[in-house]
Amino acid sequence: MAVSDEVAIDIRSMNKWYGQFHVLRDINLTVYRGERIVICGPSGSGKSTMIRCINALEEHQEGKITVDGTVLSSDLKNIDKVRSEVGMCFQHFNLFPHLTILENCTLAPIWVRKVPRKEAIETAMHYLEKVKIPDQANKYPGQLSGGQQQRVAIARSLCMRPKIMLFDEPTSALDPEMIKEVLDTMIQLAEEGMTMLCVTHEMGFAQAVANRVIFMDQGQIVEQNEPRAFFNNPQSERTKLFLSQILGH
Amino acid sequence: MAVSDEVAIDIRSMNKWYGQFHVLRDINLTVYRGERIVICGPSGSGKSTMIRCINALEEHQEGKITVDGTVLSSDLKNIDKVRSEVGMCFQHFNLFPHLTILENCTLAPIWVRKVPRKEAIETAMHYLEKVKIPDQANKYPGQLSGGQQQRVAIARSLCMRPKIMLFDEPTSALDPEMIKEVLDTMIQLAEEGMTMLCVTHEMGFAQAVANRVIFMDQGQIVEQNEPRAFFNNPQSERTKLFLSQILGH
Amino acid sequence: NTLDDVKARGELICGTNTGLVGFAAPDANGRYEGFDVAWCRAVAAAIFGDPEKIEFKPLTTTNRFTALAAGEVDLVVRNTTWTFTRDVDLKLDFVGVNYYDGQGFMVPKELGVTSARELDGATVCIQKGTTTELNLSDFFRANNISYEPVPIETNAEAQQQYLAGACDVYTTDASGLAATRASFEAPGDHIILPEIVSKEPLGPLVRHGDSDWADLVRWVHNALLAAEELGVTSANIEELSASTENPEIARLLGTEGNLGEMLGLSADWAKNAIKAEGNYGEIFEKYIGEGTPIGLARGLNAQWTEGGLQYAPPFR
Amino acid sequence: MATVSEPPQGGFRLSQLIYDTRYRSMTIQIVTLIGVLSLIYWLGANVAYNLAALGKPIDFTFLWAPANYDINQMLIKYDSQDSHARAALVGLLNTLLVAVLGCVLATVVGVIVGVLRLSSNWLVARVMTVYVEAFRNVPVLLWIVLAMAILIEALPQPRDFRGDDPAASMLFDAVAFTNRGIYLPEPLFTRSLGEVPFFGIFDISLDLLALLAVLAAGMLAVRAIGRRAERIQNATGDRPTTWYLSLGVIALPVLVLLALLGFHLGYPELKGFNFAGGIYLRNSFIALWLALSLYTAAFIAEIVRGGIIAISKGQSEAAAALGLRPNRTMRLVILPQALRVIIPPLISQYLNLTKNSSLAIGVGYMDLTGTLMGTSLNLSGRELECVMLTMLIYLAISLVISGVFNLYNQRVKLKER
Amino acid sequence: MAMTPYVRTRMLEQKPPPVTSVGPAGWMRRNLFAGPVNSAMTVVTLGVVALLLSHLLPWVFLSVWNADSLAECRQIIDETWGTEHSGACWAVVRERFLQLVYGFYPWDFLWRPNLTFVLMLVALAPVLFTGLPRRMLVFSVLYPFLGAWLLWGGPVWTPLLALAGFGVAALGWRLGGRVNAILAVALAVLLPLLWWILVMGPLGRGLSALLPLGLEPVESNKFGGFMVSVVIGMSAITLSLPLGILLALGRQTDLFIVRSFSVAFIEFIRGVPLITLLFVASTLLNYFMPPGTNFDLIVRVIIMATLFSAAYIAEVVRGGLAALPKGQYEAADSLGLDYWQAQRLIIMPQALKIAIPGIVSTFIGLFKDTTLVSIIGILDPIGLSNAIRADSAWNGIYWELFAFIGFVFFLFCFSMSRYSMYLERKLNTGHR
Ligand SMILES: Nc1ncnc2c1ncn2[C@@H]1O[C@H](COP(=O)(O)OP(=O)(O)OP(=O)(O)O)[C@@H](O)[C@H]1O
Ligand SMILES: Nc1ncnc2c1ncn2[C@@H]1O[C@H](COP(=O)(O)OP(=O)(O)OP(=O)(O)O)[C@@H](O)[C@H]1O
Ligand SMILES: [Mg+2]
Ligand SMILES: [Mg+2]
Repeated sequence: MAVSDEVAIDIRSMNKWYGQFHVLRDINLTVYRGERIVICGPSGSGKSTMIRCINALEEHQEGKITVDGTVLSSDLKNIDKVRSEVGMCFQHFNLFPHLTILENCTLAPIWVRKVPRKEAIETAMHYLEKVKIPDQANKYPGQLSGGQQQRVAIARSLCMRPKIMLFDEPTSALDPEMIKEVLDTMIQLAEEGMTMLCVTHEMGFAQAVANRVIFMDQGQIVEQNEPRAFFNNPQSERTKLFLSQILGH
Repeated sequence: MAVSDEVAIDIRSMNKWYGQFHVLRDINLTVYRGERIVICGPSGSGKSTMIRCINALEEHQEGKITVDGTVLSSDLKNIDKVRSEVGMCFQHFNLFPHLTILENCTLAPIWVRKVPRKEAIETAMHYLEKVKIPDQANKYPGQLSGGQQQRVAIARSLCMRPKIMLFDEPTSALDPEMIKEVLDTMIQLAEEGMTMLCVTHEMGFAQAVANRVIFMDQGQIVEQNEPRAFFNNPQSERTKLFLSQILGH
Repeated sequence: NTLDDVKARGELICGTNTGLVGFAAPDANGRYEGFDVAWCRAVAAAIFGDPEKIEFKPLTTTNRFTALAAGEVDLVVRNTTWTFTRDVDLKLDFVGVNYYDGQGFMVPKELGVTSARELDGATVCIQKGTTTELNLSDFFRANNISYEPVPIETNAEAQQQYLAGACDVYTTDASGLAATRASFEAPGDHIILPEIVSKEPLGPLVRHGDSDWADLVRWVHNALLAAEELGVTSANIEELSASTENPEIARLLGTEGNLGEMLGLSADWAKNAIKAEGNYGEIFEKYIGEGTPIGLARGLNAQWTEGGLQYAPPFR
Repeated sequence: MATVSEPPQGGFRLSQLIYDTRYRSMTIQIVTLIGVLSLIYWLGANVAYNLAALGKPIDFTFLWAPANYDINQMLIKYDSQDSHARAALVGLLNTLLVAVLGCVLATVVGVIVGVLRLSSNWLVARVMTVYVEAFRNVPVLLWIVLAMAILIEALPQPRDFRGDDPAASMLFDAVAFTNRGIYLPEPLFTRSLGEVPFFGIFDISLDLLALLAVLAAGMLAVRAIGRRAERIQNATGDRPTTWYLSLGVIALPVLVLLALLGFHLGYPELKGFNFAGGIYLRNSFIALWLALSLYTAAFIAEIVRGGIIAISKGQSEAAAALGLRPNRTMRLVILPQALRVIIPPLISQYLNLTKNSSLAIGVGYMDLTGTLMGTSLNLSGRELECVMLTMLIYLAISLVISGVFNLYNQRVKLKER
Repeated sequence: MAMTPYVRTRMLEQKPPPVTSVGPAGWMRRNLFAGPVNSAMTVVTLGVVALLLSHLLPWVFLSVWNADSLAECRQIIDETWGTEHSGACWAVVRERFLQLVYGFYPWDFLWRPNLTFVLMLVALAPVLFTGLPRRMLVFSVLYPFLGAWLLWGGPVWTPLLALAGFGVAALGWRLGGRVNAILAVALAVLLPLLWWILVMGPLGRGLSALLPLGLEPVESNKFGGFMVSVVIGMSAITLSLPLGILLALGRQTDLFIVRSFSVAFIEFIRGVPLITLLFVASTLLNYFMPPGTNFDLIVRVIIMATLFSAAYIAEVVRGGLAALPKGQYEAADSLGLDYWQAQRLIIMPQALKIAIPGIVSTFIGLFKDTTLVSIIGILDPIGLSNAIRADSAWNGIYWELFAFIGFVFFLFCFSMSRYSMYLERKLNTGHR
């Protein structure tokens, strides 16, 4: 799990507003290739908004976001480029219910990357095997359990061969039994050296794979540190409060 | 948390069918005043149906249910009597979305118990304070979080000053953070000596407050025991299997 | 130029009624038949020598004029009254009168009414959106009596209402009244009052501004009239055209002179037109005359020689 | 470290029109604008050209010329010498009359049928289903024509009331059902207050205004009684019964006023060809009204049923668990919520009914389509003007109805997080 | 009070329910005679139904099927059942059956509308029943061209060349795409327009001269009866679907001008009665066209009906779009699909599926509303019924024709509404 010193994502003085509401305030963050970053913080602190800005699902109003060397601007070509390099997994999986698992996985490669169908299918099967559900390839998302669906969602992103993966609370909509399956998949991904940003409250996961934990509150990055230090020795009062709640029961 | 030897609920050889399907088979259960009973079991085992029979939301076809000395028959008066003694909380809260929190809580006392409005409001505020949301009294249910809504639902039942409370998976539709709020409220209720029947899979809760755990499967009560014994030393094969799944990870 | 268009198209498009007993209605095979329809066929026959080179467009009272103005149909023969405003303001050209009609009233005998002036307070069924509505209003105003109009879209519905007694009086063109009465189970129980309250000259009409085309239709119409006057019938027409002494008949049938050429048609145009459904009298008898269930007398529509108004200008 | 490529600065390139989110939307909008404007221009130019060729420029002056035709049902004074515009107004009022009464009847029938469809009585529920399906699945025009035919064929003609041993007789000597329509007794006042002109367009009866005023006062009083009942309930918990009080407060003043005005009924009488006097509801009106209402009621029934079902399950269980009786549950919990679900589709049914009233043409009811788009159009030959004007009026009616109800909807909308 | 631990040793099997709660007796007690009010309702309803049926059934069944005119009918009824009895004279339906169904379509070519109808069912099948192979959709897409050709006839080249226009559009898109996107869009729009307007006519004539393949042309004023209803209804709904989708998208965008136009169009169309639009078709449309354009009334009605149903479809589709979770859009975006790809591959397939019940109801409504064309002189079933009554043999007949027409409409609409209910149920369970 080596971290290189190439920059994967660079966020400089980024600010974002929803109408009058200042959601993200002066965010500065540099992510190096191969880093695995866990983002946590209370609800409404802007975690989702931040990672959604990284692949331009949300526009930011101020500051500069550079992803893999491409500056996110209003130019659609840049946005397309960034999106095809960055994979994203959502809390509610957002699989396409009218397509089979396999079609879910091959859709973007075929239409965006213009990969021949056969090759796309091979890649898809490869990643489906990786997330351990090759046998479900011809089912529809509605026929799978939540954990399986989330793993498909991960595989779907991987099929675009992204350099960076973003996860927005990938396990919070899952039943406890299924969380483990998904976390295992993510750990495996981490071990292979994927650059990952993950919003999650699974502190076990953070301790196991993250090499940096970021704590956000009120739209700001309040604290960041490596996991051990973060959990054992939080610096800010807010972090302490938050950690006590999370680990409380 | 004393258990008296007065009988609160007595179910004798109760059977119920949905069409041809035999949902509840020969249920025998005696609940004493002050008891806190947790009911668990696999999905479809008839847990909900059983507690819904207790306040006559469902008819049973055979057997006898006595609640607080009143026998449930098709006599509307008896049903009304039982219902005003028994409070119920649903999985999906079922608050009345067109009424404010306060109106939700005062509706039944005013129209069923014929309590003067002022008194009803006082009672409602009392219970809303108890569930720690007096400040939300004039909001509408849609404006509250799930956990808050469930607490309102509990307060709403309590406003009728029931002797018995039924809970049907009160926390299963909630986000993890909110579960705690609701469980805290229920624990508090238990400590005050309310007779409670609770369908739940929160085993922490069961261990903390229940003085009896009932395991149901295929419409039958398969095992009942006090929590420690139930969890540490389940007798039936089915229970063991079930517990291993639930506590698995 | 309409004639060229029609020739190029290979068929005539004729606007007609969606259904009026005796005047125009499709039969079980969908073939249009009737008094008005015969004019369309005659024109088609004059142009093409074939009365079947024709297409019928059923038109309502509302869209008949626009359809003509917009060129959807080449001519309209749809029991349409020739009035000043229609001719002048609506930019239409009436080319003749194929039926002199007038608005009359029909009442059940048992009411004991003998004159339209006794109809004070009566309920009158009336076909909507036609000149009849105006005439009715004028008549009752002029006589200072009141009435209750019941406007109705089609003749069939009017008939139903009248028979059921939902109105006391049915008013429409006298021809229509006669036709309607003829179809009753007991025609004798109803009388048509003597007052004819309006002049309703019905005739074919064409677009304003194409005089050549108007001439063509006008003279086909006149040919049908002249044929009756001259004794040319569909039965003897072949014979006459082969051997006629009468120069007027010869000119009419194209064995002499070049009338057809002047219209831009073949020499035997009128012969074809007459052959299509017969001369005026034959058409009348076939569809609405006394031999038919409709049973109309010639009356005003007799030849001028018989004391009627039908009068064809000379063919020379 | 990777080199960060800066966005290409400077020069505006044409492709930015499509690729740059900032310009892209502008591009699309301007192209649309140009497209639509040129379409409109094209249509307009065609109209201008065609009309010029016909020598019939757009001209609305015909509206002020005498209409020359009579209208049987008129809510305001009209005779054949009045203008086309006034004829159109008469038609418009007839449209509104049948639309309003239609909406009322459709709602009443629809609600009853909708609730009965949920009845636990199998037979009743089934019969209501048959009604709903029969009406929903047959064109409304057919229903209108059929309703007319039934009225004409099934009821006696006025002639039958005549003679010593009439074939038909009046109900209570007051109401005559004939195949020309229904004659009802009319209210008459011996000491009438007279009429006042309303902007010179039509006259309003002062008697009616007085009655409405008293009624309104009665309503206010009923509200006050209701509030008092509520106060008592709030204080003691028991709600006093008030319906007889309310009834009295409404009825008594009205009766007194009627007596003061010298109220009596004018009965229809058979005179000459027809009944005279009384209120005359014409066949065409009744047929249109019934057919539209029953047709729309079938849809409303489904809406009501759907609304109740949508709300009922969890909510009525919760209410039952609290000990509320079914009727109270209905009134306090289900209906207030169901109304919110019901009202938007209900409005679109009202709109449909109003628009369908234009099928009056099928039975000769002289509504807006019968006057402005019917006889006036035929007599004046001004198709473009008449049809456009008719469309605009209908559009205005629709927009007003939906506007008003949207306001209402906004107000009752559920508060969400 | 101590509690006794309890373990069940033997599981109970299913038992049948007590007899009182099942079987016909239990059913009757629960559904017909539960309480006095309920019983009273049952009895009253039974009475009313019996009364209605006792009048209706003899009329319907003691009736005449073979006669040439109304008079003959009446005579047969009087002879068979006596003068008191009034029975239906279904003979008119029998005699005019073909006309009521096909209008004046040439008798020799009846196979064409029949085939069109059958093929329509085939084309609809994959749209309506999602279980069928997706490949059948190709046929559904081609069907409008095939159907139109079968009905109206003419050289086979016309539909083929019209179809080829779309190929030209694709070609333009490809070619232009090589240079840049503006050109691609422009070419994709302009080339097919040029093709249809300029090339298609002469090329078609040339091809028919070379290879005169085709069907006898049938003009649309020969169409009538239910065929006209179905043709207008089906054409309008198929044509309005793409238009409605565009309008729905237009109404949803952030682009102010596009949205305003869409809203204005939708609200205008929905605000006026269909009959006024039909009047526009029958009396005004020619004013709006360049002089000399002259297409027949049915086509004009189809245009108006298309615009009409497009506005309604737009609202239905908008409902479908609104029902889609936002996550679907986001997932599509995050995978890098562009707007049209996302719409085509992700959003529309789902939104349309949700909207199908609504679309079916719109269609039912439109299908019923086709009867209004009788008012502007098209001989649909109602128009024909007037024409038939203008025939002296059937003058005065009334109920039979309307009963028949109503019955057929009922059959069509009822089965369609059942289908849409089935879909709704399926969708509801599918979402859970
Ligand atoms: N579309 C929007 N318009 C306006 N405000 C928004 C919008 N989306 C989010 N917000 C607000 O922005 C803030 C940050 O939201 P965000 O979803 O990023 O929080 P989060 O940290 O991901 O919370 P959670 O843990 O609940 O997912 C919240 O206060 C939210 O209410
Ligand atoms: N209204 C009904 N009609 C027919 N069958 C029903 C009905 N309600 C429930 N059932 C069936 O009865 C059985 C027991 O249902 P019940 O809801 O009591 O189970 P449960 O133990 O509460 O399960 P869960 O944990 O999923 O809530 C299930 O098999 C269910 O399918
Ligand atoms: Mg979030
Ligand atoms: Mg349950």
